[in-house]
Amino acid sequence: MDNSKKTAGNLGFLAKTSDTTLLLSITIIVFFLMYLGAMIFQGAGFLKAQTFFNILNANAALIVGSVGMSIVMITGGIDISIGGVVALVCMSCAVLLDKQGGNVPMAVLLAIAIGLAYGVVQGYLVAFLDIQPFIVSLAGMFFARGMTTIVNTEPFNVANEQFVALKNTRIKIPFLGSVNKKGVFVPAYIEIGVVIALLVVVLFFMILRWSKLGRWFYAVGGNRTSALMLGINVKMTRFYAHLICSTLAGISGFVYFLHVGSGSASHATGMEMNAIASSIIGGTMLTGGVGNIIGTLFGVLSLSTIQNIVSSAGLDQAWWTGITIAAMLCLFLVIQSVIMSAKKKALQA
Amino acid sequence: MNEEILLEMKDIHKRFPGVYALNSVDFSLRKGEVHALMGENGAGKSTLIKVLTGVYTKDEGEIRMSGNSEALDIRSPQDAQKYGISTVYQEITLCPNLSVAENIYIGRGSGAVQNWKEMNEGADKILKSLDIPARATQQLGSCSLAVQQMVAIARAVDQECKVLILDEPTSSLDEEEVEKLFGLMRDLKSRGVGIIFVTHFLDQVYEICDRITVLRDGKLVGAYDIANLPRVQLVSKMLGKDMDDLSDIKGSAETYKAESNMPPVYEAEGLQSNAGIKPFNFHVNKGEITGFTGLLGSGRSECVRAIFGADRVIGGKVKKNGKEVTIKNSYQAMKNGIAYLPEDRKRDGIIGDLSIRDNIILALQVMRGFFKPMSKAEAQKFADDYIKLLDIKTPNADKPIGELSGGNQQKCILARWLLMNPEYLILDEPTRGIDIGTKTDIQKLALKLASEGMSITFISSEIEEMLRTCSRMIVMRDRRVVGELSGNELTQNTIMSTIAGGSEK
Amino acid sequence: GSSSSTAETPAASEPAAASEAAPASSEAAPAASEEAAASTETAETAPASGETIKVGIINNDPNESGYRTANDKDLKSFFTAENGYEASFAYSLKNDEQITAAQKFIQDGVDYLLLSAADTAGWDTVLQDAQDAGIHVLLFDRTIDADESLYDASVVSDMAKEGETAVAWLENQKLDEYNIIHLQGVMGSAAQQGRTGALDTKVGENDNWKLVTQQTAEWNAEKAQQIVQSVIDSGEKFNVIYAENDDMAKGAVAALDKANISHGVGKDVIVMGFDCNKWALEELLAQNWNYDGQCNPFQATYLDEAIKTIEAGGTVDPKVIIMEEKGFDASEITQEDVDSYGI
Amino acid sequence: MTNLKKIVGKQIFIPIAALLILILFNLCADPSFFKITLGTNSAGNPVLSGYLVTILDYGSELAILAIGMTLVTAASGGQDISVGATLAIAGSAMLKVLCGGATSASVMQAPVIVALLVGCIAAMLAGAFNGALVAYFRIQPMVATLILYTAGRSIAAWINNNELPIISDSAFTVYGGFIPGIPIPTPFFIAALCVLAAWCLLKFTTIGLYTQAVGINENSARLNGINPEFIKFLSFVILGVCVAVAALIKISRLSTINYSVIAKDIEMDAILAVALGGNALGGGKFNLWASILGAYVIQFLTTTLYKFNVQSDALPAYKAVVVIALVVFSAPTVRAKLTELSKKKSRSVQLAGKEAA
Ligand SMILES: Nc1ncnc2c1ncn2[C@@H]1O[C@H](COP(=O)(O)OP(=O)(O)OP(=O)(O)O)[C@@H](O)[C@H]1O
Ligand SMILES: Nc1ncnc2c1ncn2[C@@H]1O[C@H](COP(=O)(O)OP(=O)(O)OP(=O)(O)O)[C@@H](O)[C@H]1O
Ligand SMILES: [Mg+2]
Ligand SMILES: [Mg+2]
Repeated sequence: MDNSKKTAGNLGFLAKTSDTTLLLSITIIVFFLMYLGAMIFQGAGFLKAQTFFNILNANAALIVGSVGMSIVMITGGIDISIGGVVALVCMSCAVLLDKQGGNVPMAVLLAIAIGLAYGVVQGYLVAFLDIQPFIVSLAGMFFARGMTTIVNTEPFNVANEQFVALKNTRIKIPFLGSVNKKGVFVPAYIEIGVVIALLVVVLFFMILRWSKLGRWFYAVGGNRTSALMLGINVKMTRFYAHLICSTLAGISGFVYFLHVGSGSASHATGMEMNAIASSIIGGTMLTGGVGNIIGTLFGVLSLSTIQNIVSSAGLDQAWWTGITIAAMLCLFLVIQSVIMSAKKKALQA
Repeated sequence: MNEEILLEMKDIHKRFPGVYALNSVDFSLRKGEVHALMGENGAGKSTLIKVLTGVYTKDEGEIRMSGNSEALDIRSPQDAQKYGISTVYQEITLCPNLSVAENIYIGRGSGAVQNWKEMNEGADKILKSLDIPARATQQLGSCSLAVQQMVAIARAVDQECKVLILDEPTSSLDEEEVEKLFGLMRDLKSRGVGIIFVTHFLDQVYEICDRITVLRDGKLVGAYDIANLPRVQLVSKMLGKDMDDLSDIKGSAETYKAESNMPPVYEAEGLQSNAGIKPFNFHVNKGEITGFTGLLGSGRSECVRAIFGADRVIGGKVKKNGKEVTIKNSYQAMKNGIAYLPEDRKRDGIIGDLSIRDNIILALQVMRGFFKPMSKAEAQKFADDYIKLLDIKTPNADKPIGELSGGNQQKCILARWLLMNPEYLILDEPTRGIDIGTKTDIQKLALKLASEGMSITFISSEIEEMLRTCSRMIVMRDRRVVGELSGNELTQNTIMSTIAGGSEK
Repeated sequence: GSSSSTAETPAASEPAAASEAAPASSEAAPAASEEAAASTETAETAPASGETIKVGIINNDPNESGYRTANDKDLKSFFTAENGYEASFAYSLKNDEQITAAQKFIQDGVDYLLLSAADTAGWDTVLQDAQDAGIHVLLFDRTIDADESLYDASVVSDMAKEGETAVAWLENQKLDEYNIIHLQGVMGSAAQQGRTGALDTKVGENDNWKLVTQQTAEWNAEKAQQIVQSVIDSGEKFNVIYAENDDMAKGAVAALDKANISHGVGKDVIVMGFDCNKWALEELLAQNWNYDGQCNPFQATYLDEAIKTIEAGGTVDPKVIIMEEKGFDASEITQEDVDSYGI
Repeated sequence: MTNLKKIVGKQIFIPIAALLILILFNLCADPSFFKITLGTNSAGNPVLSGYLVTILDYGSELAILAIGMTLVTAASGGQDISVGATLAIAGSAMLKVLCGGATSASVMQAPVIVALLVGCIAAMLAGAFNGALVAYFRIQPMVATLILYTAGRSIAAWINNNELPIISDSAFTVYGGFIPGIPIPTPFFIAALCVLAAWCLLKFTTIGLYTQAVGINENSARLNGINPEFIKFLSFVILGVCVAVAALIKISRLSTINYSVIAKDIEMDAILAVALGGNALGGGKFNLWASILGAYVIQFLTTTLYKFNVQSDALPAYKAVVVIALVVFSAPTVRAKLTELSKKKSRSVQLAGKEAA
């Protein structure tokens, strides 16, 4: 009896925090703890700023894709086609640049166009014909993967000079550099993709927070019937969510393309799962109505930090990689779940 | 009174699979009037409203509003809002994941940008003016049902509307809040707003309404001025037959109450759940009807939920027929012959997509066990029996329960528990949203079951209803049992004063 | 350019290790460990600086195939502390994950980066970074599509030649008609391109060579089985199965067995595979299959040699070490072959 | 007429219609698709062959998985995406038992039933893990199963220490091939047995009712004495059993396993089967038979595409188009619109008739 009261007292602050804020704080705190732990126990690379920037460089595309995923998830949907769209965009842009004599602006347009087209079709099917988003986007994924090999079967590097120049552009952050083995000072850097990704994060954070459409996403995800009766155009809202998600998938495809500089049917396999995992780690609920773009950013960072820690831990057997990543993911989710249920209890008391 | 017609619905038809929900219904609303829409459960009231607000598309008919020369084409609640129609629906339709302020403002107004500061200030003002105990920034889901209902009302009245629709807004409000609501309605009325008001409380109708439209079985019975339609006539118009006098039950109840000196069926000592009620003692005798009474949020529901093991039980001793038993979850309670009709039927009662049949047999099936499924024929028979017994309006037992009208859903849940044939039946607000005819039926049924030896706990927000049925009442305040009344003490006055803390026993 | 297997799908049959030593010794695996033992001695003397050499090894997931398992084992048993190495391993079948791992190794400050790339494309930037940071890059097993200056050595094999050997063998069978089911690996992988190229050329040149179907089964036995099943169901005639690795050949044979189509030496259908998995060679020995192209995954000693050369201040020349490969004919194979070449 | 309407309104109509369309298409395109021939196999036993037999054969694993996936979907309102990975674990465990721990064996080192049991235990443990996360920790199914999706194939490799065991005992090929003397592929019988078991489960227990109740409204299910956590947990464990059985067929087909590609993406097909069966992926009501039929529809489609020699890496694109066409056709909103249209037509026909009279 006393016990329950005490915990209720201690957990009182949980009851006051909204789901979104609470989940966001969990993610950010766990991320910093994890990174700190890696710096202390693994040292070496983690002490250099560039390691962190490399996480950003490598995951810029994932960040962009996850933002879209979060938005769809906030409206209570899901989109597992984004990895496929990324591959399709990479391959199409690669063919355009290398074999059709296109230039970079054309490639950007093509990427966005593919994303938009995907968004329109999937959005229409989901929102207006009321077909389950999982199935629509599953078919979307199949289609994109198949289409990629139809566009071009073999993977290849893009040699287009304009593109290569853009790809190799690095934004240097001199004061965060480090001295390398040769004793040469190397400034830290980020790639163009990171800038795009961060812009996307800020833009959509603002849209979700300060635009009516953004709030509609939450309302529709919270309770679709209620949202309808509150005078929200539920169909259009869901349509926009898918449109945004797929368009971002297209942009994500271009960012990915900028990072790897090649087209391949196997690009971004499993990216949708990483995006879903990142969103969830960042505090977005698959059931809809709860989520935050900043959280998603930290979700991506957390997930890839886990991968980084595992990959430089020097595990002696390959299978430990998969198992360790999964175990850490599991731990993360359980922590999240335990805190959320503690909150529920605090609410009841 | 202003005679100008504000809204006119003509020859409205709406069919659902197997149900002709609205059959050529006409309805008109004048400026500055409160218009009651009356009818039994399943008469089509909510459907008419949903057709008007574009939730359902009508099959035939037209809707006109003054100021528009053409018939309105309302395809969505958004359209309805545009025409100045604002609505409080029967089931609370807000988003639990958003803040109170957002629930008040979302989906309204133009512009693409959300101004939080303005919104929160506006919401706080509204909340204050209506005395709603909630903060603007609070997540709606963390508010009680009553507060949510008030927020829905606040949202509706805050809109610059010409027509305000209230579909059973008072069913989860207490008297004070009902008064507040009526004050608001009068205010709006004086400003020329037309109000459509659906309720099953006749008192409220006669207190505030100007005109009444009666529906029966999806057809229009007629529209009347309140002065020309005395209660008895209203009831007989709704039911389509003459109704027995209400005092009838009261008599039978009193005769019955005399013989309640039976052994206890259920006893609890220091019972406590994690839902926050203080430990309490309670017993109920064989064939006795007890009641829990108190203000909204005083913990009545939590008490009975603790008895049934619906919340996590964290302390106390329980005896069933004198023998100590453990009741930690619903299954154990059911095994001990206890049944519980929950107050929030949408959340805790119905299983929306399942058929009426499956919903009715569910509890009995669980009692029988995992490896003894009921045959379909048997289930069908049970379902048919209770559809007849409780007069559930449905074409057949295969219809998903979610498609029934609110009141009929409630009857199905009642049927579910009756079918289990419990020793001890707990009814938490069993008459909420139930039409007047059925209400008395349920009260009668409770008395009849008690006279056959069933123990019953009856909770209702209407004290009269409790007085009519209960022979002993537990009074609650602030989640604590503060008194017990029986026999001669059972009058409205003593109860009220005990609730208020005047004469604590 | 030439490319090797793509990320998602495992490339089961890969080119293998440096040539000369393996055929000479009777048992390949022990050969590796003998070498290991030999270099233990050198290791004691070699690190004159008294430092262990830090290597970061990026490989494909070892459970993708028998070839890869053997390859990983070889590397693991060689790059040990006793031999003067401190090795970190990273495994992935995804190119971007491999690139991330490479960047991590660069930040961790390894001395050597050993790389078997999942995908040929996309490596120039990160290898440039490695070079800038003074890290030597050695490729093994798979080439990449990047400038040669970006790496110090590359231990790979000639895929096209593997294909040519196989096709030449097939031509030698002197069939009247060649109706071939061609099961390809993951499209665009070096192994697929090499092994497909030779066959395509031959089919183009000869009228009596016909491809009944040419499909990618992505190194996957299940897919191969379905593809062959479909051909059988269609009733089309075929007498050769040219599978670009052993797994796919196995899948194909499973479908043949089900439909009672005889295969092997002197039977209706000729079965060809690549990789020289031990079990595949046993099939050859039992005359159930006809041909298997060799693949030798034991590359560690050659990488070591290259590292020693670089440590001593030299350069590896020639940069690209190409290995000779053998093909086995069921009518000639011996138990000894199975033991020494099976992986 | 009304009978027809009744059938059309039913859920199972969706996969049936899909199947009919595919059959019709093949009839028009090339009737030889339906040819079935009786031959003898290498052991001299009679076997049937032809595209239809292939469909029954290769669709079986999917049908078995669809049973479990339907239950999981109904109870938890989410999907298990770790099916393929779990299948690898079960298969790996089975092969370890069958080979007696060695990397290859020419005779089975243990009876198949023991191996199946071990596989079942492994897969049920995996299912229990998923189930516990979903039911007791309230993690959303897709994310909870993401953990095993990531780790499963690594665990499978770990069980056999990265070896790829091979078993060359012809007695073992029976489960993915033919029982001597019976011309119909064994997987079909195994699938039929599973369907029978599922039928018994639904018939002799209340699991159907409980699962739907939990899936639709957990709160009221709990208040009616059902333990929602346990029902969800159970559904994942049952899926585990299905996975183990499917794993037996899969490893028997090739007598070996490849951890990273065995049953690759099969979870997506299983989910698709559930959806093609017209079941809501958000949980609640379900129709098991429709899912099973959905599984065979998918195999029918795949086989059809193979027959027309579609490049296998481009095959998903064609599959996607057909799937979308099917779900659009079966979407309630579209069907409602279609019936409205036909009604209008018949009404105008009636009107015209009246005017004429
Ligand atoms: N979505 C629906 N699908 C099918 N039938 C429906 C649907 N909604 C309502 N009905 C049917 O229409 C009839 C009228 O229902 P409605 O909800 O309008 O009644 P009501 O007058 O509001 O009753 P109550 O007082 O119980 O709320 C009922 O018979 C109900 O079963
Ligand atoms: N301080 C509070 N904070 C949050 N919720 C509260 C608080 N007080 C009451 N509630 C909620 O209000 C609701 C009403 O409580 P309860 O059901 O016990 O009251 P009741 O007496 O049965 O009234 P009624 O059934 O008429 O609503 C409960 O769901 C409870 O969670
Ligand atoms: Mg109603
Ligand atoms: Mg209550």
